[in-house]
Amino acid sequence: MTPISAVNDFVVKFANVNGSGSASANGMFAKSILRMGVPVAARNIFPSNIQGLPTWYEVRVSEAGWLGRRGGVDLMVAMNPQTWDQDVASIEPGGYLFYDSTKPLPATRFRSDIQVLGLPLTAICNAAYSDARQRQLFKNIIYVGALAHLIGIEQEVLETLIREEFASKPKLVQPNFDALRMGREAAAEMLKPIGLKMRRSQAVGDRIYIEGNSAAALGAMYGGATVCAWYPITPSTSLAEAFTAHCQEHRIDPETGEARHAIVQAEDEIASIGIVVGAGWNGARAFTCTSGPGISLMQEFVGLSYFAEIPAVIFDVQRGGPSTGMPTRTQQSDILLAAYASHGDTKHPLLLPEDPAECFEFGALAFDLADRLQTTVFVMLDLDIGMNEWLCRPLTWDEGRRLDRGKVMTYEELEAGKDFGRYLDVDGDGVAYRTLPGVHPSRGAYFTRGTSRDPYARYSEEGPVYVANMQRLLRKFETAKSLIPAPVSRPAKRRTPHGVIYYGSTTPAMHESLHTLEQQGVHLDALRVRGFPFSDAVMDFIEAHETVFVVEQNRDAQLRTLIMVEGEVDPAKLVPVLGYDGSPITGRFITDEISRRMRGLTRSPVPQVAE
Amino acid sequence: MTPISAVNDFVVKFANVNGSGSASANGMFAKSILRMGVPVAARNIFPSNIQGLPTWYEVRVSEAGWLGRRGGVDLMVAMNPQTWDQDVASIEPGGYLFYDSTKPLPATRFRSDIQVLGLPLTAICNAAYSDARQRQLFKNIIYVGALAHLIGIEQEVLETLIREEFASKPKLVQPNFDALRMGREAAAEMLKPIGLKMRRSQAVGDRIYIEGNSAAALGAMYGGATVCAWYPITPSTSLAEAFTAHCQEHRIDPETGEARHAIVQAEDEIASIGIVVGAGWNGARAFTCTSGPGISLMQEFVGLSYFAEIPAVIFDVQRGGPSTGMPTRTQQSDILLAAYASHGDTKHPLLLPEDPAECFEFGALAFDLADRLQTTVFVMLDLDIGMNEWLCRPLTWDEGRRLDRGKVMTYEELEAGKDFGRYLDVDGDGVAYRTLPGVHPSRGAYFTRGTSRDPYARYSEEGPVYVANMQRLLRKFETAKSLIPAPVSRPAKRRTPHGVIYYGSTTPAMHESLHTLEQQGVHLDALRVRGFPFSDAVMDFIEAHETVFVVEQNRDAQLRTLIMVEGEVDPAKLVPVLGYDGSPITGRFITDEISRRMRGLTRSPVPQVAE
Amino acid sequence: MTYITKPRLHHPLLAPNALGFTRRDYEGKVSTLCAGCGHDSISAAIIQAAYELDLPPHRLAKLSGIGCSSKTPDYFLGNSHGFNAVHGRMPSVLTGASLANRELIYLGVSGDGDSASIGLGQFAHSVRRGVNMTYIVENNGVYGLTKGQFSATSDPGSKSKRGVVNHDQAIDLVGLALQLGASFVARSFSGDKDQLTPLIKAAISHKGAAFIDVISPCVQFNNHVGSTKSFDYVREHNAALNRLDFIEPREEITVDYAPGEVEIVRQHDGSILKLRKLSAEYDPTDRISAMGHLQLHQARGEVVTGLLYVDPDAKDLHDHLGTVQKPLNQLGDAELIPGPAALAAINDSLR
Amino acid sequence: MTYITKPRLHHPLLAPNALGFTRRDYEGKVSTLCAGCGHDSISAAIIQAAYELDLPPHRLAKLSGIGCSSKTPDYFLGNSHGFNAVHGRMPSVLTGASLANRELIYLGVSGDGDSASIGLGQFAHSVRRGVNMTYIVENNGVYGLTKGQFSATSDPGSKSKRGVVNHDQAIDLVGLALQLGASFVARSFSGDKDQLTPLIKAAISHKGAAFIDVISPCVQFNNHVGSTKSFDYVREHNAALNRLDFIEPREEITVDYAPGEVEIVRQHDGSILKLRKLSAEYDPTDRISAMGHLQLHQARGEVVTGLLYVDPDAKDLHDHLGTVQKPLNQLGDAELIPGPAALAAINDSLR
Ligand SMILES: Cc1ncc(C[n+]2csc(CCOP(=O)(O)OP(=O)(O)O)c2C)c(N)n1
Ligand SMILES: Cc1ncc(C[n+]2csc(CCOP(=O)(O)OP(=O)(O)O)c2C)c(N)n1
Ligand code: SF4
Ligand code: SF4
Ligand SMILES: [Mg+2]
Ligand SMILES: [Mg+2]
Repeated sequence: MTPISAVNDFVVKFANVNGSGSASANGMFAKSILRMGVPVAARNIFPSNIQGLPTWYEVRVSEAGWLGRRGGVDLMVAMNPQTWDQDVASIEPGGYLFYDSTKPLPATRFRSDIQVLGLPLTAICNAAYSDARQRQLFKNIIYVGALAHLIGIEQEVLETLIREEFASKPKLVQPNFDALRMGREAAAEMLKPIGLKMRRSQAVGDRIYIEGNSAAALGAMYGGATVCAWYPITPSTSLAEAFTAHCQEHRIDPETGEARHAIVQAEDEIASIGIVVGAGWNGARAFTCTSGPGISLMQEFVGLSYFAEIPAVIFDVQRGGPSTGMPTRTQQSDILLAAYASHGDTKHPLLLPEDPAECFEFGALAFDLADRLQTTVFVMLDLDIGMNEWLCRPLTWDEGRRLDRGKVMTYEELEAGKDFGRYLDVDGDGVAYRTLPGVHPSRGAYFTRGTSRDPYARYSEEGPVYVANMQRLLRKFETAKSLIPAPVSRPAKRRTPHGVIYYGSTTPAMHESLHTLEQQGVHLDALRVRGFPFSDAVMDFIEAHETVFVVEQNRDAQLRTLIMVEGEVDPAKLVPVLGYDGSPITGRFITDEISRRMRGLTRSPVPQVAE
Repeated sequence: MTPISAVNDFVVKFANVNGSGSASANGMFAKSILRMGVPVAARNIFPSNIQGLPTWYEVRVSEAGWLGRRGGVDLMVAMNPQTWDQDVASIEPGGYLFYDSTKPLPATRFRSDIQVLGLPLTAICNAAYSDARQRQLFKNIIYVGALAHLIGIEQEVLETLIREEFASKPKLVQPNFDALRMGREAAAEMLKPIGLKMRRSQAVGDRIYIEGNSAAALGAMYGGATVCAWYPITPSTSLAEAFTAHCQEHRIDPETGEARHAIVQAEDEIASIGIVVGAGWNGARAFTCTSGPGISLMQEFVGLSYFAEIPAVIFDVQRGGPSTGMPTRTQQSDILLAAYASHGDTKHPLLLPEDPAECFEFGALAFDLADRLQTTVFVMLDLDIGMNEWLCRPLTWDEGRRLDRGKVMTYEELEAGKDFGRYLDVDGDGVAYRTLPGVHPSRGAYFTRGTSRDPYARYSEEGPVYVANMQRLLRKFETAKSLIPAPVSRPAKRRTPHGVIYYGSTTPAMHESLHTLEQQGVHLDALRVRGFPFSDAVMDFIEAHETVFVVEQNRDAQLRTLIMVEGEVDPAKLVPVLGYDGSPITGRFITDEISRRMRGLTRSPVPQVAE
Repeated sequence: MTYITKPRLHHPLLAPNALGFTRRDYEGKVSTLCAGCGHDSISAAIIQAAYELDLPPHRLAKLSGIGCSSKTPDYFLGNSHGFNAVHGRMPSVLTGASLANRELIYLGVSGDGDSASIGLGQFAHSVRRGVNMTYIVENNGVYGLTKGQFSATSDPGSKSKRGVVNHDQAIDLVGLALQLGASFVARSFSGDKDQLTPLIKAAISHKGAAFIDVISPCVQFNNHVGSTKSFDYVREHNAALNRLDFIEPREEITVDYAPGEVEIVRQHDGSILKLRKLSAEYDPTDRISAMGHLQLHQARGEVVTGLLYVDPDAKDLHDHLGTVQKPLNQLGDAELIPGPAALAAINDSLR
Repeated sequence: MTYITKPRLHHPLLAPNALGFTRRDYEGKVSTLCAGCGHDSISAAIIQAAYELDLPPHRLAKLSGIGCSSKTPDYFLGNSHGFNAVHGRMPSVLTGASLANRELIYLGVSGDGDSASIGLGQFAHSVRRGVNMTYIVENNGVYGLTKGQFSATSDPGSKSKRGVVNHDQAIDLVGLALQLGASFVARSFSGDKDQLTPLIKAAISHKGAAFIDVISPCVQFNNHVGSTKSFDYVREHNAALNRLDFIEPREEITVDYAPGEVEIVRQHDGSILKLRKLSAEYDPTDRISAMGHLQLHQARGEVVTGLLYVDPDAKDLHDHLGTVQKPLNQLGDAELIPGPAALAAINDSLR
């Protein structure tokens, strides 16, 4: 078996034990590749536990810029004996296995079709350090040094990273330099060169490297959110924690040191959304972030927000369901529950960001939408986008951009005698004016409730009054269509009757798959959907094609369901492509699925494939 | 305007104030008609309040046996000055207004096209009673006496009813007789005969008159439910209260007086469903009953039940949503939330009873299904069925019928060494064996969790293990199709390309509408769906027709959505007919809607109407 | 005809207060509660307190859950914004409202079902968080709106109109509030206007979480089997039909007793309530002895009323969070958005 | 390589108990908690208690919520059925299980986040209902599994590893349980096997709601800023990276002190805990004085441990409900179904 040979295009996977200090070392490895100008997509695969269980870190190096998971491993850094067998098995033929050779292993534990790179890491550490904790921590840095040597990461790049990371603790810099050098030297001495190589490039450009949760939190800050109420749950916790950090940095009154924000860790998710609804009612932009179980618990309040028309924003960082499910794995499986959350007839806008840059944009936009539509807006992230650092375009904010607070009747308008009916559709768009508590001594006060009422907010159980209000809510949802970000179209190079719809974190894998399919002569017009309700452009796209694949990361084809139901689309047209095993979907998987179906399609009674 | 004249076929409506004692008097009026052998459909329309607000009672007398709401009023008994104007307005031209004429009213408060029947009820009461409470209570009986005279209800029938009702308080019998006679005599003396008449008939047969909630509670008792945990909420409260009463009557150990059941009023809906899940896990048949807000709150636990596969039964007595909505009005608007309850990919069986008799049957069946499928089964009632007395066929229970407890591995099987994998699909139907806690000293114990695990219940985060389990759950749902009650077909008299699907409390109105449409020359094959997932028969029906109306009582066509999504049906085929103003849907409404659409359809490019 | 008219809650005297408002300016819609319901008396006391405090009525926000008690905010302070939220979750909604605008006064109104059953968690956590609010529970020991089931404050041994006996331990919200660190804790009786109005005024003036448990008899569904053994037509009528069909208008129960005294209140169902008013010497600033006092009298079957505990120097949630003085809902774009330059710097740090 | 092996929980002595079971028969899966976690010591005490009580292991059902603490039922009593429910809702699931079969022993294991934050309501209501259970909270004052946020039992003033300061009042679960009418209330420390094991045995033997609050230090996310001012490589490393990357194995903290004594425990982060063991003379049958005792020592900054209160004649939920002795899940069709004749009579009554 010839060893794999590749430049700036390979997959390295680290197998570790959590709590062992590997995460920061591995992260540094990935970042050093970026600093050499080569795009990287790195993903953590971790257990729902604190210490002692298997964890992996998968780094895809791709000068071509493919940021989805590729599948397969070219270089395995096997630091966890618990998972040795499966780790060794996952290496591509001709790939490389890097391991700690301090304790000799029988030949049966290896494979003949891979290259084995053993370095006695433990022995090196034991010789260099006496403190057990230092031995453990520096072992990670040592293997990074060794890998750097093997694939050709520049020493300066790593040293700069170390200096940056430990800027606040300069004492730590030199010990890390030393460890790095130890690894580099050991590798140079004991290992033969390998076929995987790094070469400086300009392919990264001005892109940034950021977790979706952090970007979404920045979006919330730029979007003017002042109240955040949350309850810890993986994978959304870091969104609230990032918001806290960002606000501490950027939202403190410079004179008084006081906070221009209020963040409450609530006792649970019901209280979190309750606080958000209370704050939204009272005119502050407010949000919560959670994951599936929290969405389940928030149902009643989301229904109140829908019917009483109170702005709220929920970031749902989706994980593997149902129930507690796979709490540290990724899925797009809350789409349906979020869209139709709560009992009775309800519908809620969703935003579907593709990457951290859109997490920022939609994170900010969500607050404008919630205020304009006076309802709950969901921003649907997932673990893959939320908790992994992604390479994406820089975040931007137009200088003159103002927050759009929607229809709020002011003291002046009330004072001038403007007619105020809290649920009165004055503009025909289904959106009524609201007032904020305390606005005027004698006008504009009203009683908010989850029960049926007339346009002037008076309790009513009369059928026609109820129906008129429910119809207005549908009108409002119609209005939402024009406010939701338009889908992004990616036409095929040739005319084709086949289309594909995708969204969110599936995007990078989809793009890679489109490229591969094109090379295989399969042409698909592609449309990335960015929100719900769907605009006419989405329906036009479907109308314009005979078959439309809908690619998503859940079992039940949830977005496809929404398209069928809301767009009155014949399901026969919509072919589901579903990857839902908890790992981010890969380009390979999508390509295989679509190819397979295309073969079926061309045999089908509708055989007009455009070639 | 000629006065309406009808025998055994008219609508009487009582307008009262709640808490005034009218409910029992009005109920006696309805029941007396039944006792004369003429079918009655009576419905309460009441506010979310205890005392002092408007309430109505609508009695449809129909020898032909139409039990849906008809719409319109032939005789209005206007006892509430608050609602006088709307009550008078609602009378059909030529209809009758019965009122308390003690205080004279100006002519402008009446209509010229109706017949006015004034009786000085207050004056009569004041003359006969000195106690204010007696004046109030007997006024109701007096007007019943007067109406009995007017429409011809036999005195013996009413007297028998009074004797029955006050069997436990015989002192009350004579005073009620007296009041009744007072009313009868006053009417005879002061009022002219009217055109609405009762005549003895045999049309009631052996049918019974019962509230759906009470019947469902009987079903739960016959279905072997021993644990009930609930939280009060209109309109489901009376289901738990009826279960309590039934069990007190029929489920007490005759020797010890101890209860063979445990009923807990929990602190909220989350605790209610938690108790049900705990009891179900431990092998007792358990249920809760609630309405929309409770369903929202129970989402997380329903997901646990789905994924950890624990039997549970939820009776959802639906009311007007969203949010607190119209808590004392009826709707079928929790269908979608129940079917796909909880985050992640989930699906749950629903049973859709048409009347109290099916509430009983499905109420019992739900427990067999929950045990056989090891999941939550929803029984979807609504306020109309649940809280109104309906005339329906007698309840039946086959002598030899046994409770089917599904796949439970016994001590003997474990002892014999049978392989036990809690999530192992031994039979290919997606349903695995479970064991009950405490069954065997060393075999069969397992750890139940909401997280992903392998067929032997061991925690696992591996993709293929997870996917295999999710696929098995789909297989189980497939199995459910054959266990859910089959749809009931009602073919048209002529071959027709048009069909209609309906369910639940819509049934009587639908049947009346089918009859009317047939008389108008519009023929529709009808299919009553009785549960979800849909069996092939439902899909075959749709397949066999060009257009299928789906009639339901919600805004968003929720059952239609389920049909589209689960049956992969082209929405163009499914025409929604939606009545959702909170009043039970009427035959007139359905007929109008379908006729209107049929006119549209015949003009459409698919004009092959069968005539 | 049978419609029972409700008196509007206003007082005959329409003297203006310091702000020029009369009592009528503090009233709301006509109550739809049962005649004689204790909750209406509490509404009257709230109106009186707001009037006497010279509050600008629109500067108060009134929030509630679901229940007869929770409907009452519609019946007072018609010029205030009100929010009838979902069952048991008013505390979180109030917390959010208070975060959005620290300048308004927040009044939370709830029932014992709403706060002690479904809402126990939110009640507890809002109190321990020190939300600046006046939290009134209109405690009738029963679910009024859903027709008479037990709530978590029903006494063990009490029997519902449907004959079910309660066995669960009763939750004492006052004891709980003390334990949870409420900085103002009081109890009163709906019919004791002289005690209740000043307590509400003090609670509103208090900074921090102020809790008042107001015993408020339900005239329909009180849970004790009456001691009246005489033949009661209405009771028998309802019992025979096994439904609560006829509902009798009742008189409001009022009391008038001095500090230190014990007052025996006979409720509509004939049951007895022993109220003990804290004596004038009682020191309400010692939390631990307040708890002891409460326990002691509870063991004797007495219900202590009055201001049990107050921490005059309490801090509230905004103090803890260190929020700016200007209400968050009034911060402008410039105060909220760090702007493009800051974003450029953030981008730079992410390369 | 870095995999840290966990010792199995079994004791070297494999002497059989009266039923012929050894300690190993009461063990479960290998723990996946952090080395040194207090929760593992509690598991060991549970194993020991079950062994010493000669319990048939399969006649106990163990239920929990979500959290590090709630994972532990997988690590003991492997021959018992276990149920890891949803976060904060174990009490209701346990209540249902107990209703279904009154003959098993029910052990509820929870964390402070699980029981005092999201689960406060269910905790309170299961206790006041008198469910026959042993309810253990493994109280570390922090959310372990989600990496170190405050729980509702965190002390005000404590500071998380991320530098956030807690201002909310801490919930004292023992005080709460006493107030709510638990009939067995105790507190202990995870490392005090000599105190904990007998308490668990007594709780299991108690009929009614038995609650034990066990202080159980989290070796990773304890919230106090350590007093060690010396340079700590690991701490600095994690601080610089602003993530909790490296996690250090720690030794379990154990204590051994006599009744009536105060023991000063130094936690992993250097913070101090003052434990006071109830003296041998303490009378645990007086609920009111138990509450007083608790408050008194709390005011002194001491954490009282031991059996604070027990009502030896307590009744449980089944007593209240008057359920049959035979478990409900074992009643046969004949005992459950009234049959066709009864139904015919019911039909007749409805015509
Ligand atoms: C989630 C939910 N569950 C149940 C209900 C039904 N419900 C309305 S009010 C109420 C109880 C109210 O009791 P309490 O708070 O004591 O108020 P009261 O009527 O006694 O003043 C209940 C259970 C509801 N509205 N929402
Ligand atoms: C509904 C829901 N919300 C949040 C979570 C996330 N979560 C898991 S464990 C936990 C806290 C556990 O804290 P505690 O009960 O104190 O247990 P510990 O880990 O400290 O032993 C949280 C918030 C969840 N699983 N479910
Ligand atoms: S039912 Fe009771 S609480 Fe409700 S309004 Fe009537 S008296 Fe008041
Ligand atoms: S994080 Fe804390 S509570 Fe969780 S296992 Fe580790 S030491 Fe124990
Ligand atoms: Mg109440
Ligand atoms: Mg904890």
